[in-house]
Amino acid sequence: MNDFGGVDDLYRDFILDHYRHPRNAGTLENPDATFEDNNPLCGDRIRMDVRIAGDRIDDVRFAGRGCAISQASASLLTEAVKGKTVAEVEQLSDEAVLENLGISISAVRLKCALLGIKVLKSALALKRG
Amino acid sequence: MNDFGGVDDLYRDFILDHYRHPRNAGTLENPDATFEDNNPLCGDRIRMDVRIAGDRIDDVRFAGRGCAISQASASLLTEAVKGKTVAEVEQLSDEAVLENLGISISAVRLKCALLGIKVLKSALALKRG
Amino acid sequence: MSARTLAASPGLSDGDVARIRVDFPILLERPHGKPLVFLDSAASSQKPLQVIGAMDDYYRRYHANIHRGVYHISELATEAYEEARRKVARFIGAASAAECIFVRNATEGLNLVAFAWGRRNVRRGDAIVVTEMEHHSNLVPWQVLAQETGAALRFVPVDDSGLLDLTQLDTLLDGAKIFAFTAVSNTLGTVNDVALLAARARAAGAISVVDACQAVPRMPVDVQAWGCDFASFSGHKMLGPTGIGVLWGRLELLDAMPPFMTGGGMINVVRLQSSTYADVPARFEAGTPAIAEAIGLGAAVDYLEAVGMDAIHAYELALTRIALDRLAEVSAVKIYGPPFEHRTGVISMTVGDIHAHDLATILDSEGVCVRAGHHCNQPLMEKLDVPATTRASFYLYNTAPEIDVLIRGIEKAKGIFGIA
Amino acid sequence: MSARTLAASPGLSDGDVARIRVDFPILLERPHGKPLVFLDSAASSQKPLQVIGAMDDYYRRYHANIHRGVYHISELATEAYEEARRKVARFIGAASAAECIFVRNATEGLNLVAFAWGRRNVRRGDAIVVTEMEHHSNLVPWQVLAQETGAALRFVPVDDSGLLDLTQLDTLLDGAKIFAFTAVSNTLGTVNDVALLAARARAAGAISVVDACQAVPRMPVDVQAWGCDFASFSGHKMLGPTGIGVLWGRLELLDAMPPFMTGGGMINVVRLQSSTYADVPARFEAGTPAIAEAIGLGAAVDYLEAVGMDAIHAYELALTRIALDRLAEVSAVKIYGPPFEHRTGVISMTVGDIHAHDLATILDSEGVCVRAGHHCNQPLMEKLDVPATTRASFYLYNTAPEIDVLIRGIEKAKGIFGIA
Ligand SMILES: Cc1ncc(COP(=O)(O)O)c(C=O)c1O
Ligand SMILES: Cc1ncc(COP(=O)(O)O)c(C=O)c1O
Repeated sequence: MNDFGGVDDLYRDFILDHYRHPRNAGTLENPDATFEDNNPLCGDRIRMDVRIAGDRIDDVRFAGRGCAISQASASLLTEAVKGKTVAEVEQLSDEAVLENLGISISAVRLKCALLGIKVLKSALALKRG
Repeated sequence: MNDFGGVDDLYRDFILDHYRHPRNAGTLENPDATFEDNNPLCGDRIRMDVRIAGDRIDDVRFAGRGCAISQASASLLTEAVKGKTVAEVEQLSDEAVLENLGISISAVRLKCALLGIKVLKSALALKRG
Repeated sequence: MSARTLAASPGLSDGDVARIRVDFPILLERPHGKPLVFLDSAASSQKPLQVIGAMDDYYRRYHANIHRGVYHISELATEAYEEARRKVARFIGAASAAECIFVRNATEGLNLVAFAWGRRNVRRGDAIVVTEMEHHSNLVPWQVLAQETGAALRFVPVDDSGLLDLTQLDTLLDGAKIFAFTAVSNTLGTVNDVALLAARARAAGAISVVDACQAVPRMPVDVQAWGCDFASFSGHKMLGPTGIGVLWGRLELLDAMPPFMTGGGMINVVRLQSSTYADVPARFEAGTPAIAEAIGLGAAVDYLEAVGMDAIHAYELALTRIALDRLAEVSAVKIYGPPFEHRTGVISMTVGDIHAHDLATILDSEGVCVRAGHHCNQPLMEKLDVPATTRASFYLYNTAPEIDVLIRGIEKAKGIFGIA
Repeated sequence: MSARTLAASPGLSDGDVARIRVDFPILLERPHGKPLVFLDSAASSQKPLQVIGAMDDYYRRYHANIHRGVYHISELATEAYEEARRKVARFIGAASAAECIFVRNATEGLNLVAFAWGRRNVRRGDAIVVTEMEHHSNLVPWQVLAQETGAALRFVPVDDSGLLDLTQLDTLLDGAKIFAFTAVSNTLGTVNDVALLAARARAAGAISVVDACQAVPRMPVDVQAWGCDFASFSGHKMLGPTGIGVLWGRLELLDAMPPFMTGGGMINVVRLQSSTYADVPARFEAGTPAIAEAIGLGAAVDYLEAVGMDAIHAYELALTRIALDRLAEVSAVKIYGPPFEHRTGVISMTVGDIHAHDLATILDSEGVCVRAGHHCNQPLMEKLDVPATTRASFYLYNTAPEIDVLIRGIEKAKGIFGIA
């Protein structure tokens, strides 16, 4: 069980910045894919709207509420996936998302950090299914 | 929690004698009161048939199977109650029954030793009720 | 200052608490290199050596399955298990030990009532009444019962101050079979008037089911004085082990109830096609029970009684008073719940726009353990319109200086999030 | 002689067992001044220091409620609880940890299947098939389910040698939804062919529910190799603590099942009138779980794996062989159950007309702990036409010389009762 690197390492400026000023916040009208989910144990909630052009993610917006980790992680994720192919996003590993997040997350906060990608993948799966 | 006085004290000759040769064994035809019960945890089973004359126990028979303690205790009990008034038997305390039994019983075997009186009282209660 | 307030309070002296703390080995832990400040006893309390030792002793000296064993250690185990039941019964003022059924936790106790009493007595058209401040464990079982039976589920509202709004209670109770409510809110700290609510239930012809989970650990409880029909609580919140709880019920109700779970230990005669069942309480304890845990709970009751429930309650109120006063001075802190005179030692708060999880994580870095989230109280959180709160709760081993550590942690979080 | 037999056997050496015994502090007890000879592990096993210590450590260093806590010790507790689940899953060959649900005991696991799968899938006109050798815990829940649904309850008979009579099995399984059977009889020691029975159930379109209570402690178990659908067992029989057991189920079945008990920890979204539920396994673990007990069970699994289940099984068979051979030489002893090759380390007997309780009491006076009674197996006892038997059972800490003490105790009882 790893201890994490202290709260200063966790609440870095860019995390707080993404929390306070989320990128790609909001919703899309008539999205090609959409999904909303929550983290039942803490109440974090995220909705992702996706517009797809060809096989690529043309636009993505998220709305939600929750802790700095979940919201900043979702915000960073939307930046990272725009322009990627749907297949690429579907194959995005949890590790890659955490690496993109750039801070070390304790086990107990993992669900917060990974809620965004979980919702995004669910949206894409629902569209295909 | 009292330890008991060793098995030699428990399995005294008269106990084994009552076990092997139970007094008042059998059943009564058209008893005035009858009841059967068992000790679910060990499977001891006793039935008591009672004939009542006036307010007195005129005759009592028991049938059953189980350990030496339960059967000997029932046998000794039938001897003790014959001729007693119904009210006297109804008021017989557990302590009095154990005293009549004349051996020291560990907590775990109490239910065995007291099954006979329990069944007898149930029979009388049912009759009155 | 804190010390003065405490000394002036009834309950426990600083010396008492210092002696109590020695019994709790976990208080020597240093998470993240900081002294452990455990302010989450409402979720689960810590355990004194006496409780840990009682279970240890059982496993080392006389563990055996109970009730069916003829040999010495089994007899000791049976006697210790039943002695624990008697201790619990005395502790809560039950009329007899048979009224106390050992379950895994309060949740199981409430489910037991919903299954064994509810399925038999509730019909379409009946009503089940609960309150808006119920823990999920005293809400979801009634939702399921209502759905299965076609009964209506009605709610006693919570007002803005965090108190039950009883103005419509008689209307709500009209036609009700069950009124289930908590003695103490685990989120707001609100103390309800159980005796009054139970009396109103009875007057309306409903049974009263009390979630006593937050009450039994922190105040003297007498179920007969309450006048309720069932009360359920967990061992792990009252210095006892995990894996054990108690459902208390009035004997005539329990006697008339069919079993919930079935199997070994709860039967009388078993034939291939059908069986008859044992008397209360065995009827409701199918399978090998949590023997060590019952013994541990008995030791916890001994501990609480030795300290004294009046003293524990008074001390907890004293800490609550201090904490409320101190927190009132911290800007951006918002406290939820009723005025002090309706409270016990549970304080829910938010700090600016810092999410509860972030606050709890930052407090953790200072060694402070608090709960963050919805506290199994989602509908209440919706009503309060917060996604989550941070909750601090106090118990007999907490101290006024620990409240200072909490406040410093809150200030640190405000610093990180740039809140003035 | 015993020692020679043992040395020739596979499994554990005398030295291994001597080292194992050091881990079990209770073996130093002297009831009635005699060394403890514990021959009742089939009812509940003793616990090694490693298991007691793991729980002790939890309470002393990192007790906290799990899953909802953000702080360090809660994280440690959550991780230890889930690690225990992974250990158990690996130990029984589950496809994933999510397939293992923590319950109080095997009895609760079986009730869970009867409530959550049974109430949803069994209808009037269906059949439920069990065997005549079931423990009450794998019989009464099915009686209740049959009564509530109007399904028929059918029995696979036990033949005179104590084996299942499978000649009519296909007829019995015709129209069956559930086939529930034990892997090992707790009364006769009979080892059933679980893989065969599960395959027959599947072929008939029924799910198979295995009472694995006596199997998991004493032989290597692989639920996927068994090919069954559910398996339930108790921690306290496999060196683990009381208050914990495991229901294993195939994920697709568990996924499709509604919850059994409801409340905190098993929900997703709770609104006032209705709720959605969490994924497996949380859906089936309402309320604060038996955290310390799960951790203790994990430590028990570690212990069993370190010794090796193959070795434990072989050693137990070796002791059984010795005991059967020795008891065959004692006049008036009657052994119940099948020939050695169908057995494991459980021996039921009667001695002349000495009632089982009297025999057990006399053995107890010699320090020997055996079980006496119906072993939660009343219908089987009716069939055997004995009110009760005396049962000796062996485990990894027993020794051949202890069998000698048992035999001497039996001779003493015969002396008291005047049996030649
Ligand atoms: C075969 C069998 N099934 C079920 C049980 C019930 O186990 P528990 O009492 O731990 O639920 C037992 C143990 O008594 C058993 O031996
Ligand atoms: C008020 C209240 N009710 C019920 C519960 C459920 O208790 P447990 O999880 O021990 O069953 C809790 C504790 O979480 C509680 O605080």
